[in-house]
Amino acid sequence: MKKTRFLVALLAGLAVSLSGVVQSSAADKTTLVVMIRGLDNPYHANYAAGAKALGQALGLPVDVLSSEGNSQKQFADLKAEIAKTGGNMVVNVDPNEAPDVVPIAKMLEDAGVYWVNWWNKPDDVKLQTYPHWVGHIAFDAVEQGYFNATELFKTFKTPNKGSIIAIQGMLSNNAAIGRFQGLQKALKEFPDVKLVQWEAADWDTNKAYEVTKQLLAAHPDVDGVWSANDNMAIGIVAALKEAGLAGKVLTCGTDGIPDAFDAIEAGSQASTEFMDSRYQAQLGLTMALAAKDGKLDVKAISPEHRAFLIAGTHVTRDNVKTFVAETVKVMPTYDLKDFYSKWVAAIK
Amino acid sequence: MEEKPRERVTQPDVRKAAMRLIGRVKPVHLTIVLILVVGTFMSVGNKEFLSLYNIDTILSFGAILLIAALGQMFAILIGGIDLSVGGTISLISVMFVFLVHSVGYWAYPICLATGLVLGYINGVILTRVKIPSFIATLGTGGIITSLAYVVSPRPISAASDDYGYFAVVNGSVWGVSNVFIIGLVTFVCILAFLRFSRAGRNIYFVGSNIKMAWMSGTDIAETRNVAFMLCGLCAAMVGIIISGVRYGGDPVVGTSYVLNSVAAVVVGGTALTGGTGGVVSVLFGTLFLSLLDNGMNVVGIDQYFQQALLGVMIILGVAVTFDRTKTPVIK
Amino acid sequence: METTISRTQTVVLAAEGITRRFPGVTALDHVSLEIRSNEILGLVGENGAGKSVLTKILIGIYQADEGRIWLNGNEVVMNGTSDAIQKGIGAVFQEGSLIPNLSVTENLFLCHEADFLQYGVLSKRRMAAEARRLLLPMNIDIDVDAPVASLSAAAKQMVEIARVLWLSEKYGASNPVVILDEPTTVLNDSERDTLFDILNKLKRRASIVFISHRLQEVLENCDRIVVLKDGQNVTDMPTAGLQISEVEKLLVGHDFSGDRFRENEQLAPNEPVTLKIEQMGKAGAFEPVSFDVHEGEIISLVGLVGSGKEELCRCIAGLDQYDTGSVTIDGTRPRKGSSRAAVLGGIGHVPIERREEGLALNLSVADNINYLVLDKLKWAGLISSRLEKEHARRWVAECLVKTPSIGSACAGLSGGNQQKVILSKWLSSGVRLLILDHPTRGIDIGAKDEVYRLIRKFAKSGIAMIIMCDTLEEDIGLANRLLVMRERRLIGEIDASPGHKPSPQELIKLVV
Amino acid sequence: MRPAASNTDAMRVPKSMSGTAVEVTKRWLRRSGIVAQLISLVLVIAVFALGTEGKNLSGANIQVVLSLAAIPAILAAGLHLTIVIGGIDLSLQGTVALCAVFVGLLSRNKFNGNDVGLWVVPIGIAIGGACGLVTGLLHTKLRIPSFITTLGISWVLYGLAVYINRAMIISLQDDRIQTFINDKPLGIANIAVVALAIALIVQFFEDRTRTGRYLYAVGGDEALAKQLGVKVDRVKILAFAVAGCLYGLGAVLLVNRMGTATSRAGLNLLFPVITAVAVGGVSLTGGLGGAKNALFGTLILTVLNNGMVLMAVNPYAQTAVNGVVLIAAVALTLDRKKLGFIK
Repeated sequence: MKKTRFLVALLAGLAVSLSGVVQSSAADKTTLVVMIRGLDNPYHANYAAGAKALGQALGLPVDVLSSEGNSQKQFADLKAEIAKTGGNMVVNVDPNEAPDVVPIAKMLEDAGVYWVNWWNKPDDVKLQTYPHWVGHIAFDAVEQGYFNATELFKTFKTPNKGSIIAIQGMLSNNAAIGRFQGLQKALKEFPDVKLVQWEAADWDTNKAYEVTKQLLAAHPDVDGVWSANDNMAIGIVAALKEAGLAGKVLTCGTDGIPDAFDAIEAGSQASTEFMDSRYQAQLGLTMALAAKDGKLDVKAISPEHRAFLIAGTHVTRDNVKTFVAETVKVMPTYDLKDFYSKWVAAIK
Repeated sequence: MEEKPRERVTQPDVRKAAMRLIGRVKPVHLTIVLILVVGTFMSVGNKEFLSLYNIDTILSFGAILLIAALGQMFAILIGGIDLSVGGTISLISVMFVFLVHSVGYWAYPICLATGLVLGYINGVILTRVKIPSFIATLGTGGIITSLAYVVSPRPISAASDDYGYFAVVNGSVWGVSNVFIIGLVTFVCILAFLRFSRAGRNIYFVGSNIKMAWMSGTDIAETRNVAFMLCGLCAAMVGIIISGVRYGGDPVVGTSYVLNSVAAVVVGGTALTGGTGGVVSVLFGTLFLSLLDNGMNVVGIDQYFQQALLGVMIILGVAVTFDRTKTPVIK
Repeated sequence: METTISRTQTVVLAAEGITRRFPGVTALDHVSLEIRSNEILGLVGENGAGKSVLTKILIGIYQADEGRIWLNGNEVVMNGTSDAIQKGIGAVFQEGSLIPNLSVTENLFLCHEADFLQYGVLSKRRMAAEARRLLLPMNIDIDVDAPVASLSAAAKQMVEIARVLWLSEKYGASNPVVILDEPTTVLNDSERDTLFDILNKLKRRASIVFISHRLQEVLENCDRIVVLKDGQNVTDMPTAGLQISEVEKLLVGHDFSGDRFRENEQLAPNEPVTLKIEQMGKAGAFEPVSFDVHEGEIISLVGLVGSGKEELCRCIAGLDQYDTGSVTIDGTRPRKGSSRAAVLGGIGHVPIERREEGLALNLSVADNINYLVLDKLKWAGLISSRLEKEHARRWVAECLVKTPSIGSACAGLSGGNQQKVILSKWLSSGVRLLILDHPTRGIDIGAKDEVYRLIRKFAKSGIAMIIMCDTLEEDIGLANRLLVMRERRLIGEIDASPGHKPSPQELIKLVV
Repeated sequence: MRPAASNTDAMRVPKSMSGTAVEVTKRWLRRSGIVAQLISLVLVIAVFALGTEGKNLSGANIQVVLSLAAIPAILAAGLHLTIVIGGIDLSLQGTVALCAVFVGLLSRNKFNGNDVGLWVVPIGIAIGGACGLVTGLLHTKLRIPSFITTLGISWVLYGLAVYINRAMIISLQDDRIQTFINDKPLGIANIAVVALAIALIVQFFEDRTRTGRYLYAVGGDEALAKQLGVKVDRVKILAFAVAGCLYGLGAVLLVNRMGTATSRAGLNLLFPVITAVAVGGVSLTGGLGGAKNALFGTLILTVLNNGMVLMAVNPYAQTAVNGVVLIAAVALTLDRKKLGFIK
């Protein structure tokens, strides 16, 4: 009996509080939203920095959402954001994994929110089905793997001749797969370079360190260690240093985190490709904002410009100093008038 | 000499009266109070928190956690724990996408059956090999996760031709999303199972006093196997729903559900020692976590701070709702 | 009962007017006890007479509701075991107080390691040496570094005695008091002899309170005997020249009233045999036995702890495996060693450990009562709340269970009402044979009478019963037949039909 | 009075004292509780020696295994304490993350002017210890089960670490500790020596100090220990605090080994460490197994994973192998007869 009474009281309380709800009064200013995968690495943190800078310039509020690698949280947080702003927002998403894109697309379509997507997208999902999906953009991962591999091969005692080991990212990740394809393309081009063994280190510095250490014990005479990103390169450099190979055997990376630039300068890393997530955030948000303000007619964009690859910046020992001073340390003013200034290819 | 005994008698009486009053308050009531407090705070912070859109969001995402937590509840009710739900969810989520492509609607029963089998294996390791469930499921969790990678080492997306099969999960009836309905139906079924069936009652008795249940002729091994099978079944449902919502599977998607499901069960006031608590407690525990998760975003609490706050709220929640009278030694 | 106190002996510990009540029961009612220096005092009484409670009060686990304790002439309050031991009083309980995963040495010195510390480090060597020194007079071969879990029951007891002595020695008690709670039940004959050797030696520097059921050994080894009955003092006298029969008379009491056990309700059993035991035996537990239990018959198994009667009952109930012979219930033979098969065959078991084995304490009275009959309370294949409530209410009324509501948790009920819940559970399930293991243990007089009434009532309805009781008079009063077990053998069968009841004195001679 | 037939008996030396050296060794081995682990370790090494054609026994590889096992061994030496008292500690990831971030920010780095030099070691340990202390206090004083207390605490600490860290990769510019870690004055890397020393110290603490023995008393029978006068709460808090200290040390070493600090430092360490502790034979019910077991468990798993890398086993099958080994190891070593109903 008591329980029943309690539940009735509870329901009544809920009903009262529900009746007090005022229907969504939309925020008057458009909120700029970036959804990223985590807050604990510089690449993603730069997304936030870029978005905040843009928000300041335009006088618009910025919200940074982080999924912590959890797809359900990603959806839930985005929905919460839609609720919060009443749908008056534009979104720049770095989806957790490719399959997350469809529900996000549906959710934002229903809410009438213009948005831009980065990196991951199921192949057979067409943007044309979703009028509010302004663009899908990615860096060219195959090219990244290829470029870094060729730079690494150059550093061998006999350039382009020798053996390497490779440390992959998370096997389940598109960027990791693309970069590894790039490596294989390079290996085909330079038949004198042998890949003796590869392991996956899940983008994790510590794991890369451990795996490299073990591989170096098995193959002490390699000429280079190919790495799929800079985070792992840090671990690889530490392992090489321990083996007394720092500066003799080099590694490479992608992303362009500060430590990678230091390593390139110090001569323990051959190259990296800088992907400016500040630019990513600003480009995506500006495109979505333009669509929302009617300045960009989404329907009129050609398919090649709805889904496309852009180029990153190659960083090697030759340009690292100036690049860091001019681009990394200061927030550059990006050319946001032409959305397609870095366009290299369409995504099929 | 005269006074002493009286002191000794009266003091416990006052305490007893107080205890009786406290005794009437069940853990679940305290959880509800917590929910009301958090809900009020959130809706003051942003009135959109109680908009229909957001309530639908909370309910449909809460429903997924609810199903996972209900499964975990079975393992906890019999005094064990299931750390393999993450692996099962991941495996089913990738399996389901493949199966839908090749066998259509048959994917649903096959996946659910797989969940049952995986749960049964956990049960057998506990009851026949006699390894504590914590270790057993930690081990099988690793093995099942590997299986998920064998099925697909990377997230896979369903072909758009197959989208029709996902409507079971993704559609809505009169504006109420199917996920929420599935959650509700599961909730009711499990409520009914525990309330109206012999096997359901056995789970409580085995959790409450396994020796007594055994001496009363209960098939202990069968009861525990059933509990783990239902846990596996719920995990399989979560896997299917996640695949459905995302139109694709992912071999790591389940990881976050392992500890979250335990947290949802415990915050509802269920002790890890087993035999207490039930579906209603789990419902409110899940609601509490879902409200927090959603509310912190709606109110706009700094993303950098949300994780820490969630941890604080879990400890607070358990501190308030945990029924210490039933467990003299707290481990 | 005044006795002369020899001049060399002084009173070490005295308890005066100790009263202790538990919900529904007065366990001790103005009990007094004197322990003198250099003596072995036998404390005797049947189960539930209050020996254990008195012991626990003396060492501070319980506090008395009334009464005072004097130590060497000064009034003291015992605040827990560690306080008591510092005052020189320690007890060794049957259930033991050694931590199983720690070694003998560690258990001996637990919480009192200061002597063996050197710069904060324990000297294992010195600890082991000291442990060996302490155990040497105990005359047993124990590896002091072995974990206690690996020791025999006898060895564990020795370790505990050694610990109590060492501690009292350490705290400077000139004449420590060691209370031994039924130490001999777990010992074999030679171990028992050794124990008494040691106790007799110990007497030179300590007082020993020896609690036992076995009058023979009490009379042989104790200097003085105190008999408790139903929480009251009965006697206090020297053992010299005392005959067992005198003590037996004291033990079973004078107020032996004929109809305490509702004997006038006892009926002759029906002809059909409900339970047939044929040559059932279990190595190390009991020799092969055979007997029948008829419909509506109450059989009482009589014997000391260790006589094999508990094991026999466990085997019948399917809780243990037996080696030879068979159990037949109503013509069928349940698979042996399966409690499930036994229950399905119609064998019920009311355990002695109510809270640990009999009830799901955090579940409600209704849940517990209905547990075995849930399948019958279904409507359209589902357990019906209405039928459940009806059934529980009916049985709560039938068995006079006093509970705030049928939805209250069993943990909150008194022992008597908990027992009635367990009885309701079995009786409502259509059980054919009910094994009652000390059904009135720890419950008050009123509840006892209720339990007797239920037993009679259901015997009348044709349920066969095997009982083991706290007191012989209870055994005699309730049973149609008594089966006496001694040293793992069934040694006799005594008719106890109304009008032919044997006297407890006759019976106790067979038992001990 | 019985005749004192036992006078001569009393003088005889107990059997347990006698015996040849072989018997003594046998007894010691049996009691040490690591025989099964020793055998498993040898077995795993042997299997991979066959599988990798002896590559895993090369000097270089042994060096690698030892130095890789070091940090997990230190963490396991901490975590197993909380299991010995019958609880569990899930706060490892959070504590390591927070300590790592503090260590990074307090060492000489690019982001701020801090430089506490080698003081970073005690400071890191102290921060870890403080986290453990809070955990222990919450667990004992608020009477919340350790499972959920430490889970909540882990989220709080990890959240704080992320909050403070703000996604920086803090590069250390002081490589004294790093150099020390990798130096091999004793033939093996110092980090392995440190881990061995820690394991020995913790084992010594468990065996030879009062508090150490109380840990086992609490794990064996908490209620009884309390009754006998053990200050149970204090012992439990201490276990969590010491565990925290060791996580702190682990974080210091993790950060310095890599030369960079981030809040990701403790990622994916918790369950492998629990697995190692369980494989080593520390019973999750409490009261059994010590630091040496944790050490052996870690070694077995490290050798196992190293062997699989050398054999180029599919990385994702490695999780499965760990799972199988966990179940098999516990199935073989757990004495289930004594436990009654297993939960």
